[in-house]
Amino acid sequence: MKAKIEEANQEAVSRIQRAKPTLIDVSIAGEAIPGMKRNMILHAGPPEPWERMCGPMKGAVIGGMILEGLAKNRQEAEALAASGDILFEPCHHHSSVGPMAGVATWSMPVWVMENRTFGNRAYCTLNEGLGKVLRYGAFSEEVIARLRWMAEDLAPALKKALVRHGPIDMKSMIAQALQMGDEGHNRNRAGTSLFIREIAPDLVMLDESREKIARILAFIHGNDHFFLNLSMPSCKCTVDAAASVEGSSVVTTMARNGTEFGIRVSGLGDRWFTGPAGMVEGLYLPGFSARDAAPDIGDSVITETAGIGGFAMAAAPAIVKFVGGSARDAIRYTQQMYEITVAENDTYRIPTLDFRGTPTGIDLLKVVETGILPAINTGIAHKEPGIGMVGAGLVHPPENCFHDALEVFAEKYGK
Amino acid sequence: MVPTLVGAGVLCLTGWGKVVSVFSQAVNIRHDQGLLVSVVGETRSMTFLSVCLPALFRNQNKGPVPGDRVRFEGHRLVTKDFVVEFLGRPTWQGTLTRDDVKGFHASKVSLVKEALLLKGRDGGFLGLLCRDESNNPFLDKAMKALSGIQSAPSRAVRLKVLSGLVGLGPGSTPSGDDFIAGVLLGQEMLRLLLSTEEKAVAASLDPMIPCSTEKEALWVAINRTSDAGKTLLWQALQGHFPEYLIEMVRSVSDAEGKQEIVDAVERAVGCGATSGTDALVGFVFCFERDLYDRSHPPPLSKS
Amino acid sequence: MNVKKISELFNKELVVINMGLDSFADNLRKEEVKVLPMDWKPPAGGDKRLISLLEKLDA
Amino acid sequence: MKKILVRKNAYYDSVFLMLATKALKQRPGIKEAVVAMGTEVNLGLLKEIGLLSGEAESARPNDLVIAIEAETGEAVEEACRIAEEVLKKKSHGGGGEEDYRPVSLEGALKILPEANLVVISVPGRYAAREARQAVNKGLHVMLFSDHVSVEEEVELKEMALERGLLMMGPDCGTAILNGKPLCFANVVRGGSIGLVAASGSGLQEVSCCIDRMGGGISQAIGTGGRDLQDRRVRGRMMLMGIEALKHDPETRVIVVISKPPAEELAAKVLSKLKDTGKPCVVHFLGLKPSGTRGSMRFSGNMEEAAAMAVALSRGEEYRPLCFSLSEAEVSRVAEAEVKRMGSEQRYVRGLFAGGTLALEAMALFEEEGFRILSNVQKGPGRALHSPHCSESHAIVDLGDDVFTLGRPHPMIDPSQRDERIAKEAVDPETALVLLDVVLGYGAHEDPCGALAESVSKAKGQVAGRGGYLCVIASITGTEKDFQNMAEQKKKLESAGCLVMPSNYQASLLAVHVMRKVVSR
Repeated sequence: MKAKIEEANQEAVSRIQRAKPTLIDVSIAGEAIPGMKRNMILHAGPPEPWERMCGPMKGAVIGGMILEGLAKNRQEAEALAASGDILFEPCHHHSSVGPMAGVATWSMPVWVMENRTFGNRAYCTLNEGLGKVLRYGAFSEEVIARLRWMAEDLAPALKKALVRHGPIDMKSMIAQALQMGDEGHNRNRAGTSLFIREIAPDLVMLDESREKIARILAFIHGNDHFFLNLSMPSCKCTVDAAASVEGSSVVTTMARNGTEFGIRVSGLGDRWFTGPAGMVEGLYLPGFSARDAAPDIGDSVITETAGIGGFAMAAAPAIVKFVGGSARDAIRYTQQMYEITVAENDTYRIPTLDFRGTPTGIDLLKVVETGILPAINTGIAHKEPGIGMVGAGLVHPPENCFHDALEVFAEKYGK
Repeated sequence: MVPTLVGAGVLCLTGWGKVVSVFSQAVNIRHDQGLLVSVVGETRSMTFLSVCLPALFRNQNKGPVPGDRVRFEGHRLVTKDFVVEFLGRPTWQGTLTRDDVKGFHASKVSLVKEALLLKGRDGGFLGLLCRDESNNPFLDKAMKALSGIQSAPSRAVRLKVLSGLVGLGPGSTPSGDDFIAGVLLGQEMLRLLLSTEEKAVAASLDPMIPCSTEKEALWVAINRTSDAGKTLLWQALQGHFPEYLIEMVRSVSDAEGKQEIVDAVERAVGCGATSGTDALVGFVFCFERDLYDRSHPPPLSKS
Repeated sequence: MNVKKISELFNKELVVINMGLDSFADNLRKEEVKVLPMDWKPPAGGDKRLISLLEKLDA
Repeated sequence: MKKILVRKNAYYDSVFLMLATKALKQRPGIKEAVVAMGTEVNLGLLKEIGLLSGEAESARPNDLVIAIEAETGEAVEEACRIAEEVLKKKSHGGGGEEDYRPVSLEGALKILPEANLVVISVPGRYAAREARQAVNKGLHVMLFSDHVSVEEEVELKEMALERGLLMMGPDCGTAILNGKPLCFANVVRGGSIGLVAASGSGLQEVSCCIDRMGGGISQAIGTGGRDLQDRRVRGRMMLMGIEALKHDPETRVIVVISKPPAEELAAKVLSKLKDTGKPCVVHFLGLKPSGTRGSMRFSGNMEEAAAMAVALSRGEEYRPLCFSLSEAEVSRVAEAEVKRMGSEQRYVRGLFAGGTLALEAMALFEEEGFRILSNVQKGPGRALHSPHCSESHAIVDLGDDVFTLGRPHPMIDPSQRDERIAKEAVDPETALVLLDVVLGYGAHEDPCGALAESVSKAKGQVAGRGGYLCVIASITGTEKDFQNMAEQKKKLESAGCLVMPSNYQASLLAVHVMRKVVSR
């Protein structure tokens, strides 16, 4: 049996290694995302009914409805959400991912990422920036206005620029970003700059007013996390290729909805194994503390699932301060992750570990055996809707989702 | 091994730690969360995060060494050499009760201050009470930082000012941290000396949550100091104080005459290098500057 | 009885992984043996049920 | 002149830090000396007073920062030197600097893929599992842990056999591979003699005797105590060890040490030895030597096994020799010892740390017709009523489970035996105390120090009663052991203890003395 599992895991990981995430288009959720409906709202993490949603996610849902004109205000939105006429589904059930609340609605612009090796695609909305933004549950005028601008000005321009430029190989861009101090989850400054450098020449050639182009560039430049919404779908279409490999114990999904943390395992298909979302250990922005924090939330943990983010912490000593550690601790986190992964990434490499590949392909069995839980870098949302990011730090999944998954895995594959 | 006392805070800890220092009467274990748990030989060195285990110190050549891994399992603590079982052992809170402070009144503060000026150790913040210590850059900095505190509009703001002292000063527990712990001790006493409904409120709060939202600034700040300092403040912010301070408060409250107070202060000052002194300075400071919110009735009317 | 692997060992430098008491690793270092001390922890946190499941798959 | 030192993750006692500060400030020519943790505010302060520079800027709250300003460069350097010194002296530094320590064997192999041996000393109930994984990864195993079931032992050794790997243990306390001592072992000379032993202290005693006689060890393989004793294990590792030594060109002589195995198993071992074609020495503890059989010699005691092996390795003729002293010398010594004893003193009391050494002494006494009671003897009239209390002629193995349960083994912690010696001294019938001392890695750093004390105390007490307590001991160890053989010996002798070069000679001298005692 062991041999079979190892073989299956090698297959799963080789698919992750061979994946070629490529940015091919900017589109509209309703047009691009498979199975999307006008009355459907996608959210982060495992399935979550409206009643159970945490504050930030409820706020984002309300904002989404207002944006779509489904509701005029909070009261209407809440009534409609509770009415049952709105379909809530996880992004992950629609080849998509979304940071924090991860809310996507019909008219929102999305990045279209294609895995050129296997042909599968992944989708993700565009990043709105920090502070009062939808993904943290804010739905005030300014938030909706910004979303409108993104749909009307930003997205179309980027789409045209991308057409001029042609598809962008995200794998090598992420690899570069890791060389420049990003880990692709909590630090995306290098990636954002690289993206600007890549797209700017085509952007400025568009037949648009200077002011409009300038605002677009300024907007991207002003938001270090702009690249997060590119690294996420890249990772999504990468690991999706490794999903449902018979007999494989590789973890192909990790995601949180603010209430629960959920994982899915390649050899166990689409089944979720969930546990209570944890609180993030980390540094708080001045004036905030653990008491303001919402539980761990968002699909951004897809980056760790694909072997970057917290797993590449050693590449980004700059952000270790979030987890109250030294550069040595950063290296330690990555070294630990090698113990629960199947392979070392052949493209994503870490300078401080003399270019050793990042730990890639989380093995359910190794996680349980060693008791080492995946290390996840993440932002911390305020528990009240609309206040935004209050800090950042490190979080681990709840043990029990791995234990439960093992029960089922042993049931299915144990001799 | 079976401890004689278990700090209640230790029971909340799970996960791994590592022995970072070993002294004749204390072994310090750094929990992965950055809190220091001490295994101590005597009750008088107890804190909310200590375990009193005299047995460990009887034989010096055995016992843990720096680097040893320690597992916290809530109900017990496990090292490669031995296991310490907490189940059924008496726990230790390090909190003050109304009884502890009933004998306390304003006049005693000035006596404590006198005794402190008499017995206190310089090098830390003692100079905040008497401006005659030179060549102590930490002190100058602390004075600057505190100068604004009088004019501060609210207690929240005053505490924010205080948070500027976190991590300031010499010692493995920087003087600033001891000082703030002293201030918080004073506040805790005032709370107990005050109206009953406030007690009810305080009691209703989960002990693991800061007792008053005004303390936010401090909660944020404790990540900026050493593990030892962080550990002290982490406890003090939740109303738990080291035994030597509790003992000081009790003796001062019960004291009949001046000499008893001097003795009590001297005992406290003997703790750490300047820790005892700095904490008492904070304690006195708290009453003198009345950090406590003025909206409350004056607490120190002589009974 | 095949002892090739043992003969190989006899002709190589010892390279040791030490699982358990650290003093054994320290002593080997004093003898200039290349040794890696592990931070050993009970498998699956010592949870018998989980261990049995892992065994089941290990067969 | 300014200078800054930073100590990473330094956990010092504050009082100590204050003293350090004072020490620095008092130095002539020192303008300013700050010793503080590298917290933001402290660093900020140092910046303000212009003392911050270089690496100190990156200091963290748990780093110790020492900033010094002085008139001259010399003064600064001097102060730094002192600071360094003081800190080194009391460096309780948390191991922030140490390398990553993997949790899983797989993780370890990712870091050290060239590893070829795993030493396992984890709790028994996990040991088998870890050993299994090691074998599956093609690694040789030394399994120090005990409390591993026989079934598991058989399974592990079967697996190892299939893969041609060493599975030394469970309960294997000592081995010497490629000249490197493992776990409880002595630093012995390299050479051409290969050992396979089912007994830890036996392997240590023989290898040390060989070293003393100028011979050397090629390999010393431990099998664990049960290998030849339990019918189910059937000497798997013993036979494999012999096979391995057969193919080892370095090994020219093979020595086997074990308690006497069951008949058919013994036969197996002997025939295995025979087909190595190499000269062999067999020592089955407590069996009388049956001389020579072909290329095989049978020794009556462990020192003899060593002597035979050394002779063979040199191609010399083995000349039996029971004492390093002359017969005359011996009886003179014995005479002197007995002369001063009181009439009621008539029993020998052996207090041993090494099980095999205890057995050897016991066997020797019984050959001479002494009836010995012991905690490791079975059967009526042979077992002590209580292991904690000697009666008649008694030899006690203090390494036995009844003593080590919840207490360290007497080789690691001599205190237990000290107590017992005092106890024997109180008993007016005690004539002679026979001791063993084991040096080497794993053993106590100064075993004879404590022992000498309690010996002279005991002697004093008996003398106080107008009697005389004879104490005889042997030291299992080599000059190269870190405890320093010579000094250890001196300590015992200065306490009036007769120290013999081997357990056999110590026991034999004891026998001589006791013969005189009883024939009074």
